Formats: sequence, C-alpha cells, structure tokens
Amino acid sequence: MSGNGNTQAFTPGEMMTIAASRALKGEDVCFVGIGAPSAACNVARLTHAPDITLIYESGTIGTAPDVLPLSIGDGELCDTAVTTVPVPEMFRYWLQGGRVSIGFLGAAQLDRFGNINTTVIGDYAHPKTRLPGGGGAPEIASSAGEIYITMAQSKRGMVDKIDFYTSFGHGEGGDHRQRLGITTAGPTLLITDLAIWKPDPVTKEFTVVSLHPGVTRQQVADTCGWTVRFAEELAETPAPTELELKTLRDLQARTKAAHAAAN
Amino acid sequence: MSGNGNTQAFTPGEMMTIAASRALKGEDVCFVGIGAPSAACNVARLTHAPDITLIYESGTIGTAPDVLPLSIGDGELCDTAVTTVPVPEMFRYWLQGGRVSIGFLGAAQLDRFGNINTTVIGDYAHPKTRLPGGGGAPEIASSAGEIYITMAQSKRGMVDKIDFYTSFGHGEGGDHRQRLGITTAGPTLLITDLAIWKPDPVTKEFTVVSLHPGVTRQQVADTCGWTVRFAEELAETPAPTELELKTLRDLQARTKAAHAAAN
Amino acid sequence: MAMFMPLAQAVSENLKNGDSAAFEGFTHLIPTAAAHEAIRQGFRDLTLIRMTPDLIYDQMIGMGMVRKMVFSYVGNPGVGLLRRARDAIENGYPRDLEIEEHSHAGMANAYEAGAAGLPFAAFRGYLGAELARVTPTIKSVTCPFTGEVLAAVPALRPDVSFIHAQKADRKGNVLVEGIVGVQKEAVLAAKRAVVTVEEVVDDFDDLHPNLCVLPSWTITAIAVVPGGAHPSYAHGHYVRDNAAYVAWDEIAADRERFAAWMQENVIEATPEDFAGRVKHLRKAA
Amino acid sequence: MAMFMPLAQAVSENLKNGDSAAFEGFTHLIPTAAAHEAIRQGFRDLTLIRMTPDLIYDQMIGMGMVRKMVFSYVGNPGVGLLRRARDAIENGYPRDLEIEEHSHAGMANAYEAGAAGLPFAAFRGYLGAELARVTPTIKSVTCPFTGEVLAAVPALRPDVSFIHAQKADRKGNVLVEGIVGVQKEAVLAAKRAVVTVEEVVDDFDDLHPNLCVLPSWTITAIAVVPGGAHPSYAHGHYVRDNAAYVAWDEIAADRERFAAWMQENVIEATPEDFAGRVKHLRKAA
Repeated sequence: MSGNGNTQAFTPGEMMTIAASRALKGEDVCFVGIGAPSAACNVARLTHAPDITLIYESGTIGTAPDVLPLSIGDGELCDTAVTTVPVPEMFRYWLQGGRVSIGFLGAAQLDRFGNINTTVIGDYAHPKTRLPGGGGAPEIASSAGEIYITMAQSKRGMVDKIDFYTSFGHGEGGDHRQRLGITTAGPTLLITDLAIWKPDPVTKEFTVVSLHPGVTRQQVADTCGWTVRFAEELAETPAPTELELKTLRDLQARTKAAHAAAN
Repeated sequence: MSGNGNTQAFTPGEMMTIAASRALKGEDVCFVGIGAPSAACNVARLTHAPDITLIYESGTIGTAPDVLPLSIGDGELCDTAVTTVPVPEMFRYWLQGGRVSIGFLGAAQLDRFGNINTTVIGDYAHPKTRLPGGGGAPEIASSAGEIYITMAQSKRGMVDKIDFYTSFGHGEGGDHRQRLGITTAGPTLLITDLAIWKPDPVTKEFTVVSLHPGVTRQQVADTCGWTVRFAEELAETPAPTELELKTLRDLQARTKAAHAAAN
Repeated sequence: MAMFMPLAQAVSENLKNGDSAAFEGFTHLIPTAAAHEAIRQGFRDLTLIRMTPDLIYDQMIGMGMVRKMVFSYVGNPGVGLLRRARDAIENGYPRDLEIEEHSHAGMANAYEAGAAGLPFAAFRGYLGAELARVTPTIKSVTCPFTGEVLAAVPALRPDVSFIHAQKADRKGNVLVEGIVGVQKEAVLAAKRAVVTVEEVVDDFDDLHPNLCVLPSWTITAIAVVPGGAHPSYAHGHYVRDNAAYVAWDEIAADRERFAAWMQENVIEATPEDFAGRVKHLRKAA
Repeated sequence: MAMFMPLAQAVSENLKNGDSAAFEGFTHLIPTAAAHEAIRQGFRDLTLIRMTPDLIYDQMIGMGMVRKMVFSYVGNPGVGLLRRARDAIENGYPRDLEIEEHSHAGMANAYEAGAAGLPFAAFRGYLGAELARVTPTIKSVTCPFTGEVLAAVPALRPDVSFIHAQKADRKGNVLVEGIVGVQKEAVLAAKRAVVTVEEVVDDFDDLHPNLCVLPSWTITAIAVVPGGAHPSYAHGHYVRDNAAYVAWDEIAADRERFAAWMQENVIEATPEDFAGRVKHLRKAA
C-alpha cells in the first residue's frame, strides 16, 4: 500500500500508531518503548505535539530522531537529544524522580487489567518460551504518571490470565494499585489495531470506547482472549488524516532507507 | 625571608610542608584539604612524585594546578584536571568507593589519638566559637586508606581532650576503629612545624619519631597540650633541599601573583 | 517549561516567607545576584539549605531573614569563618539560628536522593563522628544482604532552588560547565527552580551530548544576570574575586560595618550592577 | 595504572575460568572484540553480568562457556529474542544456564552501588512485579524516616569488566562519549577492568572538563582494537550495523549454522578483523 494521495486506504497497524500518537500532548514527557510506541511518539512530535519530550531508556532525553531507531540506543537518538545521561541517572533522577508523565509500553501478553507479561510463556523456572524480560518496564509501570499500552490484537496476546506479571497494571482491578502503595495512575489507555480502550473508573477493566473505522464489535471480541466489555456510548475513531498518514509513511520510508544505507 | 640561594634558612612552616610532601608517593591518590595539605601535595607533585593523583572535594580529579587554589573549587583545579565530576559522584564513587589512598587533613583541635575537631570550641549547642564544621572530613577519615594530618603546634590546637569529634581517628586508641567496623587504617602520620609523629603500633597514641632540624624535645613538649611521648630512636628530619625549598617558594610566589593579578 | 523574566519577578514569584530554599554552588557559580534580590525583597523565616554556606548565607543571616540553616561547611572558603553566621549561632544576633548539620557526604547523598525521588539516602558515613549524636536527622539502615549498618539521611527537597549557570538557549535549556557541584541535584530535588545565567544563545546544537544540561521543563524561571555569580566565578566567563572573599572577613566582623555595606552594595544596588563587578575579572578567565 | 597490551594478553591476564564478568555496553560501544577473544581462549563456567545481554552473550552461551547469567533484558535489540540463550534456558543446550533476573532499574542501581562501594542499593522498584518473587537477591529495606518499603538489591562487583571506548590518551586515561550506559559504573565496580579503544591520542588536554573520562589508575589493561564494537557502533566513528543484528536472528536459530558461523567468524578470526568489518559503516558516522 503506497501512501501518496490515497489517504482513505490505511492498514490497521497504521491506524493503531496514529490513534496512539493522538493521545500524546505537547507538554508530555514520554518514556518511549521501541517498536509501535516509538513510531507513535514520533508521529505525535511531527504533527500536533512538536514540543513533546521523548526519553529513551538509553539515557537520551528530549530526542527528535529524523528516522526511527532500530534499538533504544541508536546513535540518532543521542545526536538529536537535548542531553544524554548515564543509565543509572536515567532510572534514578528521571524515571524514579517522577519526571515522566507517560510511559508507553508494548506487551507480549496483556490481561484486561493492563498487567503485562514480556518475561516467559509457561512456568518461569521451566519456560515454554523465554521472552526478553522486563528491561525498564517494571519501574516504568509504577513510576510514570500514566501508562499507555499499544499492541495488535490476538487471542494469544490478549489473554484471560498472563503467565507472569512482568509489570503491574491494575492487578486484580479496583484499588489494587493503591493497596500496594503505588501512587501513579497506571494503565489509562490501550490502543490496539482495532479499537481504543480505557479502564472502567471503578473496576479498572479495559473497556472498548472507540472502534477504528470499519471495525465491528465481533472482530474485537474474536481477537481477544477475555470477554470484551464495550462502553455504552461507543465512538468511531476518526480515520487518519492525510497529514498523519503522510507523516507516518514518510517516517517509515526514511527509516527504511537509512537502515539500508548504513549497510 | 626570601628564598633565592639561601637554602639553609627556612621557616618551621616551610619545613612542615616539605616534610609532609615527602610522605607522598607517585602512586598515591590523595584527597586534598585546603591550606597546608594543598601546598604539600603540590610540592610532592612538582618534585619527587610527578604522577601523584590529587583529588579535591569539588569534584576535580587528577588536578595539576600551576598556582595554589584559595578555595577547594578554584577554576585552576578544573582547568588542569583529568576530569571534573559532580560532588555526589565524588563522595560516592571516588571517596566511599575506596579509591583514595591518602586523605590529607588539617585540624583546629587534635588529640593524641588523631581525633580531629573542626566544629566547635565549647558545647555544641552553646558554642564558645563556632568553627566551619566537618565538610568532607568525617567520611575522608573513614574511607581514605590512610590519613595524614598536618598542623602547626600549639597548646590550644593539640589538646588533651577535643571538644567535638568531627572526624574519628583512633578514638580512645588501640582497636577502637576496628570495634566500630572501620576497615581503613586511620591517622598514620602527623606532621607539625616541629616534628614528625607516628601512632604507636599498639596504643595508637601519636609518638614523635623525628625532630625537625634545630628543634628540641622541650620545644615540642611546650607547644603540645598532652604529655608527649618520644620514640626510643629519635631521628632528625632532613632539612629541605634546595629543590624542595625553591619549588615551594616558587609555587607560593606564583600563587600570590596570580591571586593579586585577578584583582 | 522555563519562563524568561527579570530577576525581581523570578524571585518574587518563587520564594515565599517560611520557604526552605537552596542557593547552591560549590565555590563556583554561586547565585549571588539571586540572593541579593531575595535580600532586597526582605523575605523572613527562611530555612536555608546548602553544602557550603558562604558570603550570601552570611549576608542573609546577618539581615535576620533566616530561621534555620541546613549545611555541611559554614566557612568563608579559603579565608576562615563566617562572622555573621557565628554571631547568630553564638549570640543569637540578630535572631536565633537553628542549625541542622551534616557532612558533605551526607548533604550530597541527601540531594541525590531528593533528585532521585527517594525518601532517604544510605551511605557509609559518620563512623565514630559526633554529628550523628547532635543531628536528629542522621539515622541508620541495615543492609539486608550483609548486615552492615549504614548511615541514613532524609532526602533534601527544597521548596525552591536557585542556581547560577553559564548559558541558556532560547528554549530555556540550561548549561552548567566546569565544577558542577550539586547544582543539577538541587534543581531536580526542588519543587521550583530559578536559574540566573550569564547569557542566552540561540541553541545548544553544537554541545557535546554528555554535558550537564538541564532541560527547560525542569526549570521554573530563568533570569539573565551577567556577572551574577560574583565574587565567585563562572568558568569560561570570569575568574574568582579572591580579594572580595578576603575583604568580607573584615566587613562581616563588625555589625555596623556589615549593615552599612549591605545598604550600599545590596539594598541600593540592582542585578545590573553585577556586570560591572566582574569586568576586571573577565580578562583572566 | 592502565597498561597498553595486545587484546589476547589483556583477556588472558584478566579473565579466569569461573569468574564473574561484565561485558557492558548499552546498545552502544559493545565490547564484541573482547568477547570474541574470550571465546577463542575458551573460558568455562563464567557468570556473565549485563543489563542487556545481546549477540555476544548469545555467542558465549551457545559456546557453552556460561554457568550463570545476571541480566535485565535478554533480547536482540530491535529484532527479537536471543535464540542461543533461549535454547540454554528452555532446553539446557549446550548446558544448563542459571539465571538471576532483574529490571533495568535494579541492575543500574546495583552497578551504581558497586561503583560507590556500598553493599546494596535501595530504590522504588518491583512494585507488584513478579521478579521480586522469583529472584532471591531482590529484598527490601524500610526508610527510617517515612516507613516506606523500598526494593533492595546487592551491589554488583564483577571480578572483571570489559568495555569498549572511543579513545585513550598515552597515559591510559579513557574517554567514553555518546550513550555512556553503565560503563563507568561497570569499570568502577569491578576488581579489574579491561578497555578496548578505537584509537590512542596524545593527550586529552582539549577535552571539555565534564566528559566521561576514566582515569588511567581505574583501569587494568587497554587494547587498541579499531572497530571492536561491531556490529554495535562507536559514536563519532562508525554507525550501527543493523543488518548484522537482523541476520543474527537466523544464524542463531539453528545450532549447526551457529557453530559454523562461530568457527568462521570468531574462532578463525582475529581482533584485527574488526577494522574491516566497520569500514563501510564509517562514512555514515
């Protein structure tokens, strides 16, 4: 699918990234995970939120990459940063110090309360699949003001019960965070390739509040491992604008060219 | 007293600084207090120990000042340093990290066990004289491999009982340091304007091991507030060499000129 | 996001009677202009925090603005004692001064903990040292792995921190160079942060990535005050006015002489006067 | 005091069977040449420590050199999983691999504590996170002022740390620039430290005073290995070889293919080969 002119045609992945980008504001300080979160944060920066502060866990603060990094520590991030600090300082002064308003995470497994597993499939001591692990996520989940999660829907990924609590969302729901002494808001937004979800104010269960254009309730339900709740008033996510789509595709094209050129 | 040529004439203060400088070795990493310690350390660097590493608590590591700083944070220290680090890092990674072999301290009050007071004369809550306080000294005293002390002798300064334990030497003597869980050696050398002192191996009481040229036992005893012990074999401190005296006087002349010029 | 404004406004909007305030600077980059502005505005009942209280704290104490001081070395660096602080501590003049005294390691760790959002700092400190007896905020914590007992101090979290720095860019990012002290920690630990700078440059694009830069959004207000660190110095701009430190010893020794000096050099002066005070010190920087 | 020597000697003199070793680098400046030399010398029973084990740890694990790994993210950065590490953890091939798993915050704080000479680090971590259940070295400590319960981890103190850096001067001082990761902490926390560098320059006289410079006396040995961080990058010298990371995913997926690749590219190669590997990446740096 080539983007020039044809702004009506877009992939679910593009819709997911663009919907996520819209949730970010210029005054946000965003701790960026790699992959879809990174694309969303940079689309936000290149469209409606030019002043957003993007932080990557490699120590790069206030980055403005022209191409998307492959890893969280590509040279582009350092070259364009306001400052680059040691990793212990990043986790102590900047994340734990309470200076991050939004932590943007992906997930291998996610449950309805925003708890995330990126550690193992199966038993921890005898895993079926050993995943990379938590990295920065356990403390991003508790120290960032709010958590946004983005992932493509699948029954394997959105499960009734995750195999391992890599990072804590709302636990068993309700006031579970407060009971653990966690003072931050936790997951407040889930953006998938099909819908936008927000936690129920009381139970904290993720509830669909907006369907992406052309998506049905049935599609959402069929690609989710738990029984999906829908908000009483269900919105339709506005389709990507020409600018949003062009920005995302240009960014991805520059990225592809840059990564190929260096090799 | 002008230094040119007349190397036989020297002041007690010059003898003190030069005797202190001789105690330092090229492989030492020395945490330098201001005043006499700073002069001694830099004379060592400019004579027999060119490779000595001098650290000032302002964060300047490996400095080689051409003139003596008035304060521990003069620009000259930063300009000539291998690197300049934040003050928290200085105290955490460099001092507490066990990287300092010699801590060089002065004292307002000193007792026979190398305990130092630079905090108050009189009662802490209602002091007769409020002194500047400990600064870096309390942790230099416990974290540096050894402590060298330098001060001019006087009954007011070298006292039977100090008014306040700003930094701990050998406490009440013997194994008092070990009983507090301190693993470093503590004060191993005291250099005054009259003599060189070392702690008794068992009692840890400072004992005169060498008299400076022309100094008598009586002079030492008359200017010390405790009953002085002398080693069985008492040496005479070698007089300053021509090079030592010239180096010290040139350093002080450059310092005086530089401090005047800036004003 | 840092707002550029005149120093008088930056001080009046960010300092209040009764605040805990840190005017930090470790021999270098001491925020003298900000302190003098605070003196002119006549704040009261301040708790002043600083590792190395020097002339400006002596001045604020002498003017009766200070209820309590948290510190680790109360001296005139390289010269001797601080005579107004002594008069307050020894004689209660012009008012009683409560003190909370730490070592440098204790203060540095406490600022670091404040910047890191922790409630306390643990370090190997005060072994055999008597400050642990007289300062109630020095406690201990036991390592859960080795059993070693370490010193613990509460994090420092000033209501407002003032620092002086070399440069801001137009977006309000701030560069501190040379002896950086605890200035970064003081800013990040504080609820509000006010920075005076020597100059404003268009951007920091050519800066080395690992320098000490405080992003605009960590700072509340920036005021441009060339020379604002006098009589201390600004690395790359002007050298330390050692004569002024030596002279202070005599000025502060006498209550009347102190009062007259303050009237002439602070009360009747302005932030703009600092540029002239460092003129003769620039050639040597 | 750092001694300059060939890489083979630096590795053989400073690494022993059974050692705990950190080959640190946070995406940037990964000490690949040092790891390959360790592989050629065939060390056994190593405990490997690193925040982000990547290709070189996958390689050492796949070669059966590793008894235990201490880590916080065991992935191929930007690509996916590490297949040799997975094979060891899931199937015990070529040998069982004990793991001690932390978060990035946990590892970073533990290195910091090691550099600071402390027995443990306290931080606000693992809240509700299950690593605290499965990793015995995650304990807690209570703030003596607020009563808050914080996470505690033991300090990391590797027997030896290996890092790659841009420059050494002739005295053996080392400059690390760009994304500095935890390299300084890894060096200061270790009993011995080995550094590979891109180049040696006469002196560091023109360096900005606040850069990350490790003094010569904190380093045991320095080996000059241009390109020694490939396929990661060296800020200012050459860019990241992203294609090599993508290719590794396939190479490591198959035990035989892995063995053949290691034979050709590591066992039969030398430190001098790294210069050629980064040649085409220099123009873009």
